Amino acid sequence: MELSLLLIKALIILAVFGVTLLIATYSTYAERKVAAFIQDRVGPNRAGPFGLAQPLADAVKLFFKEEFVPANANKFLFIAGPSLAMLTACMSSAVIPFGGTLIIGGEAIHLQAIEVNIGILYVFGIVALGVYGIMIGGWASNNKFSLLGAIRAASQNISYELAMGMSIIALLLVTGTLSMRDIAAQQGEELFGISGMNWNIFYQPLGFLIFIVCAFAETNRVPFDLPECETELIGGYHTEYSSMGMGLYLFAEYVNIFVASAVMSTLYFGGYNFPFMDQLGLPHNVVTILGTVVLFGKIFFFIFFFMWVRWTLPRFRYDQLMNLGWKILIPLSIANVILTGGAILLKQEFFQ
Amino acid sequence: METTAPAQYLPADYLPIVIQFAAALGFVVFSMVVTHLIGPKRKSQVKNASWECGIESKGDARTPISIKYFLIAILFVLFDVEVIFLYPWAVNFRALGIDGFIWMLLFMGLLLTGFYYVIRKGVLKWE
Amino acid sequence: MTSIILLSIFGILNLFVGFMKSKRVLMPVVLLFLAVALGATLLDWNQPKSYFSNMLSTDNFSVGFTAVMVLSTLFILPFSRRYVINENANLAEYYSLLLFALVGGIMMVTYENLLVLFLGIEIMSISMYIMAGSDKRNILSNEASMKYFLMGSFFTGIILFGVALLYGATGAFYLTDIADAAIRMEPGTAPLLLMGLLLVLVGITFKIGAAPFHFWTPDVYEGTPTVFTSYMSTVVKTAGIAAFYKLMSAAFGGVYDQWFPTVVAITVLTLIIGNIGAVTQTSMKRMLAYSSISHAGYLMIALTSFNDRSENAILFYSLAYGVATIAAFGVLKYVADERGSDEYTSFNGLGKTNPLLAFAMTVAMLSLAGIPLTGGFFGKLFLFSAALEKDLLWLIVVAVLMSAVGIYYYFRVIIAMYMKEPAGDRISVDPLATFTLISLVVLTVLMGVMPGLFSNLL
Amino acid sequence: MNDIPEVIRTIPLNYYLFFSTALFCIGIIGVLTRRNAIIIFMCIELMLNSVNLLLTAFSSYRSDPNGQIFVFFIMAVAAAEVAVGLAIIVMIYRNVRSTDINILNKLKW
Amino acid sequence: MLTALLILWPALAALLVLLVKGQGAKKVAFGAALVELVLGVWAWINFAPNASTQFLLNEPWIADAGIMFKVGMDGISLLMVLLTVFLVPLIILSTFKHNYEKPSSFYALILFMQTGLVGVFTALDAFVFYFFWEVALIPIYFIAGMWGGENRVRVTFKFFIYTVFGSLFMLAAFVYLYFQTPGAHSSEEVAFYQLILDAGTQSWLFWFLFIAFAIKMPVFPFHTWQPDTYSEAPAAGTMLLSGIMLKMGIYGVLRWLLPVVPLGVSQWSTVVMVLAIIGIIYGAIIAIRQQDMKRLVAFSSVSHVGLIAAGLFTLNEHGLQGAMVQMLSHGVNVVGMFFIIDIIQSRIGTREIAAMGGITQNTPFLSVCFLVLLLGTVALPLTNGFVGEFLLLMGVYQYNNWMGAIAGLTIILGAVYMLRMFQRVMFGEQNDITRGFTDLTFTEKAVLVPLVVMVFWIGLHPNTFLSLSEPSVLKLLDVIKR
Repeated sequence: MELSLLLIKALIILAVFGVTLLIATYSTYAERKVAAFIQDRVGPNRAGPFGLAQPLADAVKLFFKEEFVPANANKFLFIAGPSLAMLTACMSSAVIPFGGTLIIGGEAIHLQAIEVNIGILYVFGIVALGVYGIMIGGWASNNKFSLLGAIRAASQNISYELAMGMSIIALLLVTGTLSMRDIAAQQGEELFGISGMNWNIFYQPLGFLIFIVCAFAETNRVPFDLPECETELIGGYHTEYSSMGMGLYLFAEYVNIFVASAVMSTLYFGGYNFPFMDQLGLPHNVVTILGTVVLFGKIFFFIFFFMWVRWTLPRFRYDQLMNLGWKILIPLSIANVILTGGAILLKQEFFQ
Repeated sequence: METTAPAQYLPADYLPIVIQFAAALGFVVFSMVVTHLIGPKRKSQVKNASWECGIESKGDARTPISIKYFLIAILFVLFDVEVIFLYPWAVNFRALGIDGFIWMLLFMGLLLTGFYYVIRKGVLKWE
Repeated sequence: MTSIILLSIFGILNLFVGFMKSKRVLMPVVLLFLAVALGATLLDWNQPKSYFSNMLSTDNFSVGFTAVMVLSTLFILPFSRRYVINENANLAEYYSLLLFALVGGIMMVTYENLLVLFLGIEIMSISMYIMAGSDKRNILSNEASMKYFLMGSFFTGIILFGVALLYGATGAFYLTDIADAAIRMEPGTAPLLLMGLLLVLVGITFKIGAAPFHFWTPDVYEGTPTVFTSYMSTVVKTAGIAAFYKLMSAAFGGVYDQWFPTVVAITVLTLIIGNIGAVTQTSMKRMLAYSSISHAGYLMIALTSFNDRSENAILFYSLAYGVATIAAFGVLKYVADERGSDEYTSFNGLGKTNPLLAFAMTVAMLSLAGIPLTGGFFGKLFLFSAALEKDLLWLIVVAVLMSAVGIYYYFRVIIAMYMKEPAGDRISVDPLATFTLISLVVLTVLMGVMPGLFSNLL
Repeated sequence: MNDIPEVIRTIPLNYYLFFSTALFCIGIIGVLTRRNAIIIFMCIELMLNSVNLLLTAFSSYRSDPNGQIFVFFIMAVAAAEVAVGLAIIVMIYRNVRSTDINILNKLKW
Repeated sequence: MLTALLILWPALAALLVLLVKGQGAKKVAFGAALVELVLGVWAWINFAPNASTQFLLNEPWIADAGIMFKVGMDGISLLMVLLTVFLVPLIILSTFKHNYEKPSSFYALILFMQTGLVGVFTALDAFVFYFFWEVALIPIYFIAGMWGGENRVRVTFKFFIYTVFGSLFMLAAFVYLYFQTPGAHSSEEVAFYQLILDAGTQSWLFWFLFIAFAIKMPVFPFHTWQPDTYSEAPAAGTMLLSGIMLKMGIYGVLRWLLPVVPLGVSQWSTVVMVLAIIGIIYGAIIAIRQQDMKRLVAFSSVSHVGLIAAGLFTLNEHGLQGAMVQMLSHGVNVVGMFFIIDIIQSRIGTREIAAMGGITQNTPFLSVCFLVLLLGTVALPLTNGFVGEFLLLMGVYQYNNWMGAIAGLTIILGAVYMLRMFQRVMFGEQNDITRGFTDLTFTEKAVLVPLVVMVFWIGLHPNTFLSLSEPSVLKLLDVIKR
């Protein structure tokens, strides 16, 4: 790879990274605003216009707080925990295609930081690592609540990962590739004569449902936030954390929400494709930029959806959570795989 | 299947991942170091005790926990690996055709049998 | 092949049978399963076939060893009756594991591809790890399980590395392809090949409990609940040695000269360590463990001689050894359960209190010691004749000397049973176990009187 | 996809061989010297993974998928082994509150 | 068929006896042994006095390996079988006064052993021979081990290890020989006889085979198990061991050593002769010093067997025929002696020579029988011992004058220890222990009378038996000298 290409890549990566952080930062703000909206309050409005500088204020506050390590905690792991959580959260956004190609000077540039042929697996692998951050942090605190929270987080994450993987498999049956870019591109094809409408959600509604439930569980969001449920476990795995340790955990959660939203948009909701995209007769680059805008629209919707659910639904009980994961989602996802496979074969046999 | 991805991946194609990693690591280290440097440090014994409902904490937190969690972990390991077998199958699904589907049905049948067994055995019963 | 599928299905079925209220149905059901599997196995007799693009093939060799293993399991089961009475035990699971282990064992004798061998070894071993620890509250059982597991997976790793090297050297996992490449022995790949062979050899040596990788055997055998110990020392060993023989003959028969010195060294070492080790034991169970090491040594004599007699000799010996060992462990189980110890002393006076148990044990010991009228004698005779045909006279001298040592420790039990005052009251034995013991004795004597029935099956 | 082996072949086979042998030896040494069951267990996994690596390398160099299929099976079996192994370790831990194998000396070697 | 019947009947009878509860077992066993005796006599009557092998049975046993279950009888075999079938009922009868624990096992084992013994004497295939060789061993091990004296465990175990150890070498030799046979291998006697092996091979084969037989006989220095075992075993066991089982070794040499490895024999016969003669003298001298009657007879047995062994290796007709007769005589005499010792022990509870005296005064019948058997043992003319020893000594003398002369000492030494024992035990003052000594009961007479009759029969008309074995012995010599 030439250096220039690498530089461009690096730029895109940094851009994506920056965007990720930015969105995550403002998600905290959005969360509070949404909560306020739903509860018919005003929400943050003092720092800056409409309280827009609130996230910055929060960040500064966290930076200046005392960094605190409990006496009988394992010091190294205690610090490693939140770091790892953040690290893994930040790693996964790179493979998501944020747009099609920009043609600049005859050179096609993909609006995607990294293209790997196993994109989904990459995301999956990195997300699965996220649980280590929580587990390590909770264990290192040497606090019973933290430990319980950590263990809950771990078993919850692994339980829902199975169903998630299975729903992805059903999707793979449809797409036949593991590359995010390919999947996104496929959805740009025509469906019923409308270009850019070949979204996977039409083929995989059940799969999507499973996926989104699992995504909630993986990000430890309400109604699956048992690892940190205040009423039972004080703060769960981050009970002992203060300052930036705490900050990173919270931050990682929002980054994960962003990534999950992006993945869902890309896999099921057409990614950067939008209806009639090829039929409007616009120049290629414009379509691409429009696509990117549309994609972010989808992502913001999902982020909003996450918050909406948070302030609407109550929390599960632990046995309910596990039952849902193991006894409902997994059989359902297997059924989904079989149905999908059968349908595809039927179509192949009789309609082609 | 038409593919837009390059037909050939060089090891260097994975280099951006390293860049991404470096960026993420840089961010994490930066924030941790900065907060360490600028935050105040005042230690005391009471403050350093672990916080459990505000009363004095008893004993060590490194106690054995319910066996259920281990069972879940072990089940996960098994099922996850079995799921991994499905990935290549899923990707090559169309090429394998009916035969592949039937074989995989058999595989999933076994998987489900095991799953059913686990449920009947009460492994997933949370009291 | 049919038996692999049948047993797998039966194993799974059995798990669900276990959900029934009464545990008493389990044993008859499993016995039925095994009988069906045995029938299915024997149907393949003289009908060589291969399956899954030649990865598995059934021929008389595999059918013979499969039958021996299924039969052994059939004989072992009745001794697990005590678990049936204990309603808390996870009986169905243990039975299923036995069946699964059997599947692994069968794969180990039907393989034509190293992948299947590996899978067979692992299916069998993993089941055995669990069974070793099946007495959950007993620290000895835990320890046995742990040791077996750590050592077992360690040596699995070694086998795998060997397989990988073989693959690197030959580009194949099929025995036939490896055999071709081994005969060519290209200078470029020869070191890889030989290294791979050595590593696989080391691994399998461990699995059959031969020296110098025998050290786990006594501990694991002692800690494991007796029923499963007898399974380990019969079925697992049979599968191991058959797989070993198949590997050496089908894949490396052409390079006999290369591996002969190693194998013969292992054989001699195993014979010596097994027999000498057994002499110093005071626990019957440990003695049987060492004896199983020594029998691995005897079986390997057939491997070192490697001629047309070897297969039959191994089969016959496996059967004779298996039958006798099961009887010995069966009696040991009753005695140890009743008298609370598996030392020799707990056998004292058994001849007076329980003539049948004592008699079965006597026949078993005679057979293991290789005294005529029992199957063990002809087993040894066939093994030795195979070796003598290859002019391995010195090996036979060692083996004969070691057999004489063997008599010493086998007879200690007999002496304790008949020539000491009783150490306890009469032990009650349920009818099924009695019947099994009688069958075992009859079979042993039958093999000892009319060996022609079994000696030329392959 | 056929071209992947060529790319991999830019690194000589011996490197893979040496590397996985080194990993394998590290694993062996770990098994032999460490006293904590879990660490021993991890060393065993390291050994298995070095085998996987080696098989994959050979497989790529020979353009023969069989080696990689073998890897698949090793992974699956290793998972089963992990499950059983962890269960055993947990079982022991609950009985003796330790995973140090030196505690396990009730049976003489 | 008759041979098979002879072999199988005791085994079947043993199973039958096992089913009998209580002391009734001894009667059933005795009946069975009598049936066997009738069978034996029947064989004798139908036997054609020539060198051929008769009553042949040849069935495939391990068919694929060319191993046949081949049994049959020539003169030598017949004699040994006759000895067996004659002695076993007497031995069973001799135990009637004892009430052993678990009688059914005891008598079943005796009958079972008879199967082994008859099998050994009739086997015409090496593996069949080995098979029965060990079959005969197991019952006697249990008889001695379970019903024996104080030290029985250690002693019988030593005995067992010794014999098995030896026989394993024999087995190895047989297997080796088996592979030397041409074509599809065979382990038949005839096939072995036809083998031409070089001297070096025969040399080690000789020792492999000889050790097994020598331990069984036993020849000095392989005898160390013998006195202990004899004295610890129950009376019946001792009689079986000394009366019949010991002959297995001699028979083995005759049948499976001399003709099979003649070169080896010629190479080593001097050494063996020397050993045998050392045994003669050694046994006799030790016997003189014994205080225990049973041990005394045991050592005398070493001495006598030494002479027989020496006779065997002379490889001339006198030696071999002498050995044949002496086997019979020794069987009869030693069983009688041990029985008398058993009677004495059961009456007064000791075997110490020093503790006895004056038994004759109450027991005319016993004294007479004892004396006759004793004289037979010391080879007085007109008794059976004389015929055998005379022929043997003649044979040894032919082989080597000096050896003959030394071996001749056996008669003198034998007379010394035997007569001394008789004198101390039977004559002299009665003491407290021997005062109440009663004479023989009916069953005891029933045992001793046939023995006494045999002593005279062989002594007066040895040809009855010599003529049976003569053709076979001559034929054997031909084979050896081929």
